[in-house]
Amino acid sequence: MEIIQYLGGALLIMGSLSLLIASIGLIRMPDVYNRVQTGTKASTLGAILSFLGVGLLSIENWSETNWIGRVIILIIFIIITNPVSSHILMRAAYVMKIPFTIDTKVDKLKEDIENKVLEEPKDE
Amino acid sequence: MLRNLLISLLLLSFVYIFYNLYVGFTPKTELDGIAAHYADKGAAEIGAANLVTAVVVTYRGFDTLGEVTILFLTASIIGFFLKLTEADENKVIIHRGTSELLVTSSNLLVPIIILFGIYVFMNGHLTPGGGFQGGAIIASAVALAILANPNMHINHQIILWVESISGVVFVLIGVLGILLAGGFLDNRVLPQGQFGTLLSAGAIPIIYSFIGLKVGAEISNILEKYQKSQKES
Amino acid sequence: MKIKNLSVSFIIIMAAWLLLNWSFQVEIVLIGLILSLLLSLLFCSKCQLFSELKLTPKAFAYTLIYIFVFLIELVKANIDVTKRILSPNLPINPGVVKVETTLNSKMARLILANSITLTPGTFTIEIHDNALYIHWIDVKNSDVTEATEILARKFETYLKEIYD
Amino acid sequence: MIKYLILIAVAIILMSLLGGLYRFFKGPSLVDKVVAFDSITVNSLVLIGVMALLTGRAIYFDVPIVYGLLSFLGVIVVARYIQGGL
Repeated sequence: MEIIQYLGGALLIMGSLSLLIASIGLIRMPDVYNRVQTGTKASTLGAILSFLGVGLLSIENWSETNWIGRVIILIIFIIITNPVSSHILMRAAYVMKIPFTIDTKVDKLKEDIENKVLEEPKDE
Repeated sequence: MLRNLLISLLLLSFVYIFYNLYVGFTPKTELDGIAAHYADKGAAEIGAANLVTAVVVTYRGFDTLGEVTILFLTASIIGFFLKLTEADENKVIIHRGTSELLVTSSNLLVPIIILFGIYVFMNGHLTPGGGFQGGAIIASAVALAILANPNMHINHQIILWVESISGVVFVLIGVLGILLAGGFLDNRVLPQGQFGTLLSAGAIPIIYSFIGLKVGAEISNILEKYQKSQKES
Repeated sequence: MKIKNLSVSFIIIMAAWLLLNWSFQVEIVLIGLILSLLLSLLFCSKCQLFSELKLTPKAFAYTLIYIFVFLIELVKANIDVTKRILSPNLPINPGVVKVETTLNSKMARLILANSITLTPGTFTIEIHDNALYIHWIDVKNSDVTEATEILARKFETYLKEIYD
Repeated sequence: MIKYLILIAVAIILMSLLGGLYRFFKGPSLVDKVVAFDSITVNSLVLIGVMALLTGRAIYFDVPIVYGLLSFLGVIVVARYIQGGL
């Protein structure tokens, strides 16, 4: 039981470090697209690890409560929703024509819109 | 200049008010009168683990009926003022195609979100939450479905039926309370059951479920009307 | 086909109910059965989500392998992004590349796009027919087939086995 | 010992909340602010989970589920708004 407790604590610390890295990335990255990248990726893993840690730490009062099921539901929910919401956000940023950083090498999406493979996304 | 001065004056007066509140604050150390009665005897009389639910549904159940009615009135008034005509029904929203990912994930998530809403209002007597919160969660599932597919057709009849039936059942259970137990909306029309399980606290889970369905249907109704008023051309 | 959609969604909703309650008392299981039946009839009578899902033991084994591969990629994603964020000169080389997928099932494409979003420095911006437009934090190759090989192949092979 | 680990984790999460707040106030475009808001939400979800652990009450775990759901909806609504639909 002791080992599980320490494992849970370690997972919690790792998760919170991931969250910290996500926010550092949020501060340092040069344009919106890279910020969304770092923000969602690290914060998704951070949330998953932290909730796993919380679930393991709560095994101590296992008998009286029902932690672990809700922890699993929460993790699955985060895995499904987080990428989708940031995808929608990134699409919105692209429609608003927020410029890429100057380091950006290729933009196939723009090329395809120019070549009429894809119709221009327009705002009404 | 004058504007900045006014803003800082406003902020200063806020600071003054909150400072006075903070200084004059004396914490209540003991409950008075009726609150003490609820806190001491509530769990034994009602059998609900969540005391707030006991107060909202039983002791002050009549108020809850009023709140639900007010929500119904709000939905009706919104419907009245949006002035939807028959022609609005067939209009189509022209919009940039929704992302395929959002459509798929909303198909996957909507039933699960509604299930969670049902879970919240069925466990209203055990956990934080209850009818109003569960109803709002159900309505948020409807909102997600509308966002994923703006031209979606919502079955108006189902919403109306759910709303009316749950309203009628809510009042009927209240009247049963007068006939079988102590008074209007008394929860002891059903056996109390074992403390802390899903089917306990008499009629509270049933009453709260119908409140939740009613609230969910009402807010969905508002959403549906807004969706129709969005349609252009 | 309809039966398959209904039963899979029934199982998913029932599993969610049991996980939320985390108890197997008779009344909870009974209420869960009724609720899942109602909800799956209400919402999945016309849905096409699981039409292409294979229900063979092989597909099940591949699902487990997929979850394993995905978790490894998720951890690798984080180590990679962490290195980039913490190094002083911020070594990024971003760009938008195009990837073509051969998957047809909507559900499989959702899983593919979400997996790509969560793995090393890649992010689905737009999905249109068979083309996924991906923002890549470190563009190694902007050619369509090469990029597909690098980014999508590792997930696609498993998803092909699970979804037809 | 475990208690200290949890407190350290809380301190780190609070620091990352500060990072999100910086981007929220600075962020040149609207999308930056929404991203920062999303990150703040995830941080507070974890904080609520840790709070539930510290107080030892499993019923608080319903709160992060609802909050996560609402933030998902909120981000989609804002994205739809800024791209001009709905």
